[in-house]
Amino acid sequence: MGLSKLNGLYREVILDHANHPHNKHDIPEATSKMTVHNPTCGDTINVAVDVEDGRIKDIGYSGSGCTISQASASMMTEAVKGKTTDEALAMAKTFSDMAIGKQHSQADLEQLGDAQILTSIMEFPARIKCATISWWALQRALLKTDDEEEEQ
Amino acid sequence: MGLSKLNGLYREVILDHANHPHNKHDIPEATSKMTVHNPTCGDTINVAVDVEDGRIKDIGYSGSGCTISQASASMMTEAVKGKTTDEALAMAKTFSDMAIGKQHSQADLEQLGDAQILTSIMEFPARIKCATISWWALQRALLKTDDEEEEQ
Amino acid sequence: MASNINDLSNDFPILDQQVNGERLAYLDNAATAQKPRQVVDSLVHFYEHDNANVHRGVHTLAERATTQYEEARKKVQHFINAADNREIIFTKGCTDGLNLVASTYGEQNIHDGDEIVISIMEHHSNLIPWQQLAIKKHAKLKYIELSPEGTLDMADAEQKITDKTKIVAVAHASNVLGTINPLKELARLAHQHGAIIVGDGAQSVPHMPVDVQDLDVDFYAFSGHKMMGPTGIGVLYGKADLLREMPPYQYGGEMISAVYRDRTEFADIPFKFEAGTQNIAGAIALGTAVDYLERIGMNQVAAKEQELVNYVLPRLEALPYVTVYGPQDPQAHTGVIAFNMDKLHPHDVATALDAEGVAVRAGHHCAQPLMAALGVDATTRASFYFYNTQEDADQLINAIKATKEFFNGGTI
Amino acid sequence: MASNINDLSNDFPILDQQVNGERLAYLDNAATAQKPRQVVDSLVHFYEHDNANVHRGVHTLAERATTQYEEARKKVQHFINAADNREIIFTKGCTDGLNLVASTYGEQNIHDGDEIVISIMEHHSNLIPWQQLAIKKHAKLKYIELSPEGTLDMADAEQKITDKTKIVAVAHASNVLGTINPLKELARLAHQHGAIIVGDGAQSVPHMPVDVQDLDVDFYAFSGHKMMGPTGIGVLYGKADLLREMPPYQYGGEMISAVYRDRTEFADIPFKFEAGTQNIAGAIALGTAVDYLERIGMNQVAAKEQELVNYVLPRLEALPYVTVYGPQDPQAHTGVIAFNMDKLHPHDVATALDAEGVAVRAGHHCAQPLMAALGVDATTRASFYFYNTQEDADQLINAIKATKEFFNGGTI
Ligand SMILES: Cc1ncc(COP(=O)(O)O)c(C=O)c1O
Ligand SMILES: Cc1ncc(COP(=O)(O)O)c(C=O)c1O
Repeated sequence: MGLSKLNGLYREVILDHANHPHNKHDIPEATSKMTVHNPTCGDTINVAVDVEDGRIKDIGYSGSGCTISQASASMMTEAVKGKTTDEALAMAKTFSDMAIGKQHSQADLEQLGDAQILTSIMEFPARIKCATISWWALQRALLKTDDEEEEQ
Repeated sequence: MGLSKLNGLYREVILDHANHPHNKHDIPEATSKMTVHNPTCGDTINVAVDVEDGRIKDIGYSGSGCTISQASASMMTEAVKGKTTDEALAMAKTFSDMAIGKQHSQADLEQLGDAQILTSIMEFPARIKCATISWWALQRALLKTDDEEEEQ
Repeated sequence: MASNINDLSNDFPILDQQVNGERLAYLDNAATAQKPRQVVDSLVHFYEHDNANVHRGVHTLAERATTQYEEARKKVQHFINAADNREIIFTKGCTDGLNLVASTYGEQNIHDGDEIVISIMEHHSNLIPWQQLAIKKHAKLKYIELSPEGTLDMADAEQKITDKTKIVAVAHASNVLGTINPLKELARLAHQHGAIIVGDGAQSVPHMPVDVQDLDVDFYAFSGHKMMGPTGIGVLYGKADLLREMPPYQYGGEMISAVYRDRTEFADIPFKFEAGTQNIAGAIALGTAVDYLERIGMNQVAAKEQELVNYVLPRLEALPYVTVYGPQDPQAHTGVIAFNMDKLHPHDVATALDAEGVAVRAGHHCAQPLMAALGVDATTRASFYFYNTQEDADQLINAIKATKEFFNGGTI
Repeated sequence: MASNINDLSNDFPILDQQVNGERLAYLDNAATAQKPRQVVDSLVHFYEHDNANVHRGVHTLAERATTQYEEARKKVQHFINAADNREIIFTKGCTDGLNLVASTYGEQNIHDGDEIVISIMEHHSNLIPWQQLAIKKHAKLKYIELSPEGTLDMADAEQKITDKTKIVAVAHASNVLGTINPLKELARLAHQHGAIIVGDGAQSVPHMPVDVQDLDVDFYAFSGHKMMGPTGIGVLYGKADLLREMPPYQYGGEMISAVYRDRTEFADIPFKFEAGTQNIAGAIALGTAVDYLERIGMNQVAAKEQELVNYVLPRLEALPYVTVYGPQDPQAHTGVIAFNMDKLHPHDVATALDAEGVAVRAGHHCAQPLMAALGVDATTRASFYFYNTQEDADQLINAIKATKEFFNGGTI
C-alpha cells in the first residue's frame, strides 16, 4: 500500500491551500485574537477576527505547521468570512464533531465549503488535531472573555 | 507438610525464652537506651544497656512483639551480659550476617549461646527481621551518638 | 471470556497451586488481588502487537497505543460514573493520587488555622499526607473517632466538621475493620461547611458499585492492583472545575502546552497531571480488569463476597479464643476481617496459617493510629474477593484451630 | 535464552508485523523500546505464580514477591555500579525521579539568589522541574548553550557553573541531537563549586555502559520502558548520604517507621522514597530486561548501534534536501537522529514514512527550548536500538526518497 494510502489525505485542493494559503496575514484592527498550540508537535496558530455587528468582517491567521494544519486554517478563514458569529460557531462545531466521528446533515457539511474535504482526515487519527486546531482557535477567539490571552 | 514445618522455628528453647523472658525490665541507670520499630508489623523493642569500663554490666529490654522477636531479645541479653562492648558488637555482627546467609566460623557461632538456635529462622525469610531487631537495637545503643534518640 | 462467578477456576491459574505442601487459600486480597488470565493476556497482547509511546506519535503503533490508552480512561470513567473522561487521571496507585491532591489542592487551599478532618481508621496513605500538610501549614488535623460498634461515629463527624474545615478525607471502606463508611453523607456534611471531600476508594472500588456523581465526592482515589489490574497503575478522579484550578503535580513531557526558557504553559486536564511516560500497558490492562468486573457485574461481586462473609464470620466469632474487630454483624462487614487469637502474636499466627496454605496478612495494616485506638499493636487479617470459595473459608477456620493446638502443644 | 545480537528475531515478536501493508521498521526507540519475550514472560510468570504485595507479608507468595522485588533492586544496582542497593529507588519513570529530586533536595537546598544550571538540550522532564523550582524560590535558572558542532559548549559550562550554583542538571545523552554529554567532567565542575549534579540517564542507560560511581553523579534518573522494561517503572539513583538527609517525597504505606496521630517517623532509605504499593511486577520485569542487556553486553549494544549509525548517517547526509541536527560525525552520534526535509513539515514526513512502514517521531520531542535554539519548530526523529537492522536503515532511506517524490508530485 505505502504512500498511495495518502492520496486522500493530501488531495490537490488541500495541497493548494497549504501552498497558497488564503488570509494568511495579521489584522491589526481585529476585535479578537487567539493563539493556540498543538502540544504534540509544537505548532502554533494565531487567529485574528474582526467582528462588526455580529458578523465576521475580516479574518486572518498566522503561525507555522504542517500541510494539514495550514490548509485547514486557510479553508477555515475562507469558510467563515462574512458569516455571523453564530453561523461560524455552528460551523466550528460541525467540523470538530466530524473530526471525532459524529454524523452531521449534508446541509451542515456543505456550509463548510472546501473545508469539508478534510473529512478524509478521519482515516488518520493522529492527524485529526492538525485539522481541528484552527477551528478551535476560531471558537476560542469568538467566545473569548477579556482575561483569556492564550489557550492550548 | 503444614504446621509440622514450623517445629524448627518454634523449638522448645525458643518458646521457653518467649514465655519466660530473661532481662525483660528497664534499667534506670542505663548509659544508653534505644528504641527500634519493625515497620512491617509495628513491633517495638527498647534496649537499655549499662556500660562500665567498656563492659556491659547490665542490659534489659522491653516492648512487645511476636514469639521470635521476644525470644531473640531474651537470648540476646543473656548472650551479651558481661561481655565487652567490642565483643558484643562482634556478636551482633555475627548474628546479622548469619541472618542474611553469610557463613561464620563455629567459634563465632558458639559465642552466641542460645541465640545460635535462631539460625532456624533462615528457612523463614519473612521472619528474619523479627530475630534481628533486638541485635540491631543493641548495636545502635552501643554505637549511639548523643543526638540520636530513635531509629527504625 | 469465562466470567461465570461460580466457575472462575480457569481464569486464575495462580490460585491453582500448593504452598508448603498444602492447597493455597489466598486470603490477602485487601493487600493485592490476583489477576485473571484476561488481564495478563492484555499486557502480553499490547507488548507483542501495539507497544509504543502515546500522544506524541503519528505512526501506526503510536496511534494504536494512544487509542487503547484513551479507551481505558473512558472505561474507568463509566465504571465509576464520572461525568467527563477528562476527570480521570492515571496515577501510579492510590497513594500517588492522594499525595497529588494533598500537594496541589491542599498546598493551595490550606492555610494557617484551617482544619483538615480525617477518620481514625485511615490507611497511612490517606493519613500522613494530611498530617504532614497540616504540620507544614500550621493547620489542625482532626480525627473522627469510632463508635462502640466499630463503625465511624457520625455524631462525632458532625462535631468535627465545622466551618473551619477545608478538607475532609475518609476511606470509603476500611482496610481493617471491614466497615463501609457513609461517604455520601460525609460529602453532604463537608459541602454544607464549604469543605471539599476526598474519598479513598482503595477498598471499595474493587468490591461494590461506586458512583462518584451520586456520592458527590470532589476527589476519589484508588489502585488498579487491588481490582485485578497490574501493579503500578491507579486512578484519581477529580471534579473538572477543581482540577482545572489546581497547579500541576509533576513537570515533564506530555503535560505542557508550550515551554519557554523562563516559563511554561500547561496543558488542559487530564494531561496537566500526567507528566512523563505513563504506565501505558498498565492503564490498558486496568481497562481489561474493568471489563472483567463489569461482565460479572459489581452487584454480583458484592453479593458473592457477602455470601462468603455470612459463612465465615459467625464461624470465626464462635471460636472462644478469637477476637474479631469491626462490626460483628456479617451484613455490616465487607470481606476484610481482622482478628486476633488470645495471647498469640499475629506474626506467629500468619506464619502458622501460611504453613497450612492460608495466605493472610499480619501487622498494623498501615493503620497504626487505628491500632492504637483498638488497643492492639497488630492484628491478623483475612480478606476475601469474589473468586474465593467456601473451601477457602473452611481452610482458614481449620488452620486457625490447628494453629491454636500447635502453640498449645508448644505450651505458649 | 536467545541473546545473540545477530539473531534477535525470535525475541521481538512485535517487530515481525506489517503496517499499512509494509514491513514494520520500528525507529522510534528513543520514545520507547520494544520488549523481548523474556521480559513479557517474566510479567506473566509473576502474575501466574507469585503475585502478592511485598514487604508487609509473611505468607509464601508475599515472601516470593519481596525476594524478587529486592533482587531486581540489586540487579539495577550492579548494572549501573551503585555502591549500595539502598541507593536504588524504584520510581514510575525518569520524569518521576527527576521531580522527586527537585521537590525534595531542591525544595530543601535552593534559596533566594541561588543558581541552577541546566543545558539548552534538556528534555522537558529535566527542565520544567528546575524552571518551576527556580521561579518558586527566586533562584536563577541558567542554560549551558550549544557549540557550533551541536554539542554542549563546555567553555560556556565553565562560565555558567559558579560558586552560586547549587544544582547542575544535564542529560547524559540527548534525545534529539544524538550527542553524549561529558557528564563526568560536568560532575567535577559542579563539585568544584560545591554544587551537586543530577544526570538524566533516559537516553544513556539503555544504550551504553554506565557507572554512576565513576561518573560521580549525585543523582541519576532513568526509565524502564526505554531499556525494554515495562511502562510505569523507572529508577532514581542517589548517593546514600544525600538521600538520608532528604525529606520524603510522597507519604503512605511502606515508607514509615512509626505513625502517631500527630507525627510520623520515616523509614530508612530506600523505603522512605517508596510510598504505597510499587510497580512490583514492573520492577521485577525491569530486572529481567537488565539480565537481557547484560547477557548481550552493553559494549556490544553500543557497538551495534554505532555500526547502524555509521551506515545510515552518511546516507542521510548525502540527500541534498535533508538537514541532520547534532554532530555530523557518525562516531560522535548516538542512534538518535533528528532531521528535517526541505520545506516539508515533520508531521507530514512522519505520516508519509508511516505509510511506508517506517515508525519515526515528529515534533518538538519535549525539548521546545532546544527547538528554539536550533531555529525550528519541530524535527523528524529516527532512533535506533541494537535490535534494528541494516534493512531498517535502508527502508528509512528509501521511504525518505519516496516521500520527497510524493510531495514533489503533489507540487508542494
Ligand atoms: C532525555 C530524556 N529525559 C527524560 C525523559 C522522560 O522519560 P519518561 O517519559 O519515561 O519519564 C525522556 C524520554 O522521553 C528523555 O528522552
Ligand atoms: C484503604 C486503603 N487506602 C490506601 C491504600 C494504598 O494503596 P496503594 O498501596 O495501592 O497505593 C490501601 C492499600 O493498601 C488501602 O487499603
